[in-house]
Amino acid sequence: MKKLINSPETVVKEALEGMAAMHPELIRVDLENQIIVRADAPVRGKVGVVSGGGSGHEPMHGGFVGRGMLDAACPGAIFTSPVPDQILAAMRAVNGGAGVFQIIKNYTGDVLNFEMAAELAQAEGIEVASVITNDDVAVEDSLYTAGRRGVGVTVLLEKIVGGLAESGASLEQVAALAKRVNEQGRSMGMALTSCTVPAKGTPTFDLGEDEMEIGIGIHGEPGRRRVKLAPAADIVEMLANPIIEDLGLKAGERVLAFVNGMGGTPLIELYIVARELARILKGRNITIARSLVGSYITSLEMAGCSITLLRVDDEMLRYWDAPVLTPALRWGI
Amino acid sequence: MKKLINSPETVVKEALEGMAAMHPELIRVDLENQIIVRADAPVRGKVGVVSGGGSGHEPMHGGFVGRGMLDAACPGAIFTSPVPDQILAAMRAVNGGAGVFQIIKNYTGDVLNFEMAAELAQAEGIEVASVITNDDVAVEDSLYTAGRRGVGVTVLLEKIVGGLAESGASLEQVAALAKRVNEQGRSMGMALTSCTVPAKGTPTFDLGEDEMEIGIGIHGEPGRRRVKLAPAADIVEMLANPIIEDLGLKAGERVLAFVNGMGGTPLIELYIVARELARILKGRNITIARSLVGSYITSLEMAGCSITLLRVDDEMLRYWDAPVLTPALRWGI
Amino acid sequence: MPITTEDVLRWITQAAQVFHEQRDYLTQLDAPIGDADHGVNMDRGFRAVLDKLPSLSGMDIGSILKTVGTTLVSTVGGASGPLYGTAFLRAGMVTAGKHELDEADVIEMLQAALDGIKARGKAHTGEKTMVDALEPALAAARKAQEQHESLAVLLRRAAEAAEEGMKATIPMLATKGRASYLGERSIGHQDPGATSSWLLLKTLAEVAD
Amino acid sequence: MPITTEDVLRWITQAAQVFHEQRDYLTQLDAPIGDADHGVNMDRGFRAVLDKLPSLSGMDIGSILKTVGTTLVSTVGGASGPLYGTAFLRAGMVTAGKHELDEADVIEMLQAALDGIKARGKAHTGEKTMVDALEPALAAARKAQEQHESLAVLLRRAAEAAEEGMKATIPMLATKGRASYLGERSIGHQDPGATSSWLLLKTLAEVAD
Ligand SMILES: Nc1ncnc2c1ncn2[C@@H]1O[C@H](COP(=O)(O)OP(=O)(O)O)[C@@H](O)[C@H]1O
Ligand SMILES: Nc1ncnc2c1ncn2[C@@H]1O[C@H](COP(=O)(O)OP(=O)(O)O)[C@@H](O)[C@H]1O
Ligand SMILES: [Mg+2]
Ligand SMILES: [Mg+2]
Ligand SMILES: [Mg+2]
Ligand SMILES: [Mg+2]
Repeated sequence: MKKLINSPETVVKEALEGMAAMHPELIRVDLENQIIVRADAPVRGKVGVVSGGGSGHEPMHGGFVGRGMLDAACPGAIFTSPVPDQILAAMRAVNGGAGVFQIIKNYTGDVLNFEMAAELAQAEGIEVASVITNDDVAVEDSLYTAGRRGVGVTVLLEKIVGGLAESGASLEQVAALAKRVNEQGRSMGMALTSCTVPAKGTPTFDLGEDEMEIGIGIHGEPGRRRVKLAPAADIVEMLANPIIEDLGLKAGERVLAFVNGMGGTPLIELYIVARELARILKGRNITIARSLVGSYITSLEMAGCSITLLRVDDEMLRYWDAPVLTPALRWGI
Repeated sequence: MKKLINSPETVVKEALEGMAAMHPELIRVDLENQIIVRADAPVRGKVGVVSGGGSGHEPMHGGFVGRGMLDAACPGAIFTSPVPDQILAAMRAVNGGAGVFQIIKNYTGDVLNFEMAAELAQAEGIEVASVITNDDVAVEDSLYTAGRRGVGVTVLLEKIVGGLAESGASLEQVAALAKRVNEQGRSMGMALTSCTVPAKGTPTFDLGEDEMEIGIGIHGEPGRRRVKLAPAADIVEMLANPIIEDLGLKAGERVLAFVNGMGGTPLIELYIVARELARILKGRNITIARSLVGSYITSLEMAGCSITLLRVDDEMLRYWDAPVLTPALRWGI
Repeated sequence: MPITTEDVLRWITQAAQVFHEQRDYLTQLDAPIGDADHGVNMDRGFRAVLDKLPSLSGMDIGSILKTVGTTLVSTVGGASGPLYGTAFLRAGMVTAGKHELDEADVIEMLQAALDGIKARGKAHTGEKTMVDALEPALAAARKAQEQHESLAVLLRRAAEAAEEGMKATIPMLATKGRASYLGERSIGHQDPGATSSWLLLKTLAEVAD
Repeated sequence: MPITTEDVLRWITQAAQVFHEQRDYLTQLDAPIGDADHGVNMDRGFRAVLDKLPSLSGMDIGSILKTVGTTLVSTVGGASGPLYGTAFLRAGMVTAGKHELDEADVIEMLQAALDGIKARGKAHTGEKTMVDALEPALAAARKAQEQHESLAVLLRRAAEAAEEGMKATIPMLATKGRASYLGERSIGHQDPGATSSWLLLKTLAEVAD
């Protein structure tokens, strides 16, 4: 295992210390509770937006804490959901009296722990609402699975909903927009290589020099199928077409196109993926209204990419464009 | 070789097409000349700032084209300097009548090609000035080398000097600030793995599971020495101390701290590097006035990092903080 | 012989030991059909439980199990944290105030734990989860009780049934938890959670022996 | 026999062929002490030269060499693009208007090319660059001329000297170009640019044979 770390046990804590040292003007890190909170939290009268999940997906979620996006993030151990105590501490820290909104990715662990935290917060009189993102079309959304996983849409949703919350919207309004964003977004990912969980020390799965996994999750979970390595053009077809079909995207519609790197894939490759995506969308007469290209929801050092398409309306665009000031996404301020 | 590409020959061209498709509001891509130009170029009366070099370092330089930073970038083939024709085309495209400023990294190929382009531009009546960045302390700056390489400082310099040029400064003022930034910055990098040049198809060098290279360049050049893999704390000592000594940084001084990923290293590891850097600087009573953490000057999919420290003054900070609107760096607009 | 407070403390202590030893094994099981952390999660949780041990002396069995539950909830995370946490919390509720557990108490405790997991996880038998180890274990325990077996035998039977249930997860198609994302590819792998459940029951049986 | 326009065109064509065949070899040489692209660079440049070939027919030698020079400058990039580009441009200047080259012309051409490279690259012998192949080649050519050898022999001697010069770069410490960053670690590797220079001269000698 080749990583820039000191020891597998201290990865999350030390990365948090690094964030605290580099972004003191944007965020506060509470090491005791292992949470990241925006520097000026709680903001009185504002809905507090909280997200979290296992670590190893950086910059998600900690990198999205700050004005116009998240009020707090609770990072768990690598690929392991945070515990209710952490989440509750985050909810308390950002409760400005207008309630707290939880953004949860649909994994059994995340759902259960946020659920327990919500019960505890409500018992303390904090109003709580939540969204469970489930945009991964690689997973059948049926009775026979835990439901689709939450992946790339989470990033877009955090930005858009964070923008709305910053504008002073109510918990109800925030929840309504979050629901809509989640419904209108779909994703799919693939891996060229496995990642290595530090505590395990060896790759989660082995891939041959000429193989790739299609439909992987963001925790090093293997995908739905293993196929021969293919040109970027073909890979993007494999990812984009199921998304477009599942969303029922029609000619003339507008999307936010998000090309995401899994952590070990450099930007130059992501722009080749973006080229193929643009070609496919153009062929179907779907307009790219906004775009995001980069490694924003990662799986440690996994090489690979994911694509997310979000069917956007004017309200979503307004809050996507709204100013944001976080370690990882920043504009307008 | 596992990469998200279609063919080794088309990597650069297709990545440029991807950039054009994703950022039409920020940049224009001239595929014929293989250059990236800001959408509103040439800006009348403004010094045109041009940079470039081999591809494979993304987002540098193309990702830095836009308001407040570069007016144009000329990407060469992977790790190969652009040719004079390209550079000349870029200079023509951004010449707003106030002259063109070239930001060149100190590599024989870059220097020679930019030099030839400058000669051609001057023959056309375009006023030209330039800076050659040479901040890599891994290389001895002596008569017995081609001089220190230009690395991380280039990114910071492009932002700061781009900000000054945007404010309407003269070519002379731009050149003066560029010279100062280059003098006040030093870098050093290391690799955990080699990168693979697409046209070659195999790694440039081989490293054992327990080895790393210290003092690597950004073109997959091996470093000054190969040593046993070490904890992040020790690695950062190996990188930061030579920088601090070479710069002669004293207690009470202020720096811009830049922790850079080489392309295949995820953000969570960079924040651990950042933690160690902050610790070392704190121990020497050096203040981190600003920071940048992320993969901004890369070497394809190489895993590893580099550290850059820039001794900042108020003017540098003013133009670092100035608004910027490019695909890769964006704030204040 | 009933199970005493000391037995429960020994159980917890030895379980922590077992999860520490089996950390890599459980994590390996979680790699092909999960995210390669189950052993790490259980080890982290039970080490935290060990740290609480000094504060548990003098407590009744219910309080001990409740403390184990809250500790697991607070330190494990993932799916198994809330699930095992709830199991121990519920087990602690039905054993509140007790310093000894007889056959009926133990069965009531196992039933409460299983109900807690099923309620939290909305899980049923046959979905390739810890339920597939615990449900047959409980059935075997009930059968042993009907046959008037000793508590030691009852717990041995339960552990054996858990082991069989665990092995029976191998050919199952997962429909709950992370393994369900794999669809058909989840077949042929043993569920890590069923394995940790078996380890817990096996350790309890050894302590009662 | 003098070198004719046709010989020059054959030289260029065969050099393009050689660089295409030796693309991986030259790139491999560039890996340990450079950035693994020299073969790719030369191949790209000479393929572009090949594309220009039809437009060269009927031109004098000087014009042909100048076109090769500008084409290399425009397509190779890196250090070798401006260096070889300048070499061919300068060679073209001293052969302007000529349709045949005798011994003296060839030596003048080689001298101009070498001077161009040295001026552009600020390089001297012993720095582990293409100069280390070209400088001895020129010396050998001059010596052959003094010995009144034929042009074919003169060029063969030049190519042989270039090969020796190329091999002599192996133990050298690089002080120019990318290899100089490696310091002591540059020792023990053959310089890719010296190798491509040898290939160019070898091909010319073959054509003149
Ligand atoms: N809904 C559920 N009900 C019961 N058990 C479950 C459920 N989901 C997952 N499990 C169990 O949890 C185990 C995985 O635990 P662990 O790896 O610690 O958590 P995570 O899946 O969050 O990484 C699975 O092997 C399975 O036995
Ligand atoms: N200053 C110089 N003078 C002469 N030749 C040089 C100089 N710098 C580099 N070279 C030659 O260029 C060769 C490298 O060419 P190439 O790999 O194509 O360019 P780059 O180094 O830019 O990748 C070296 O092997 C060396 O022979
Ligand atoms: Mg997990
Ligand atoms: Mg090169
Ligand atoms: Mg797991
Ligand atoms: Mg080279």
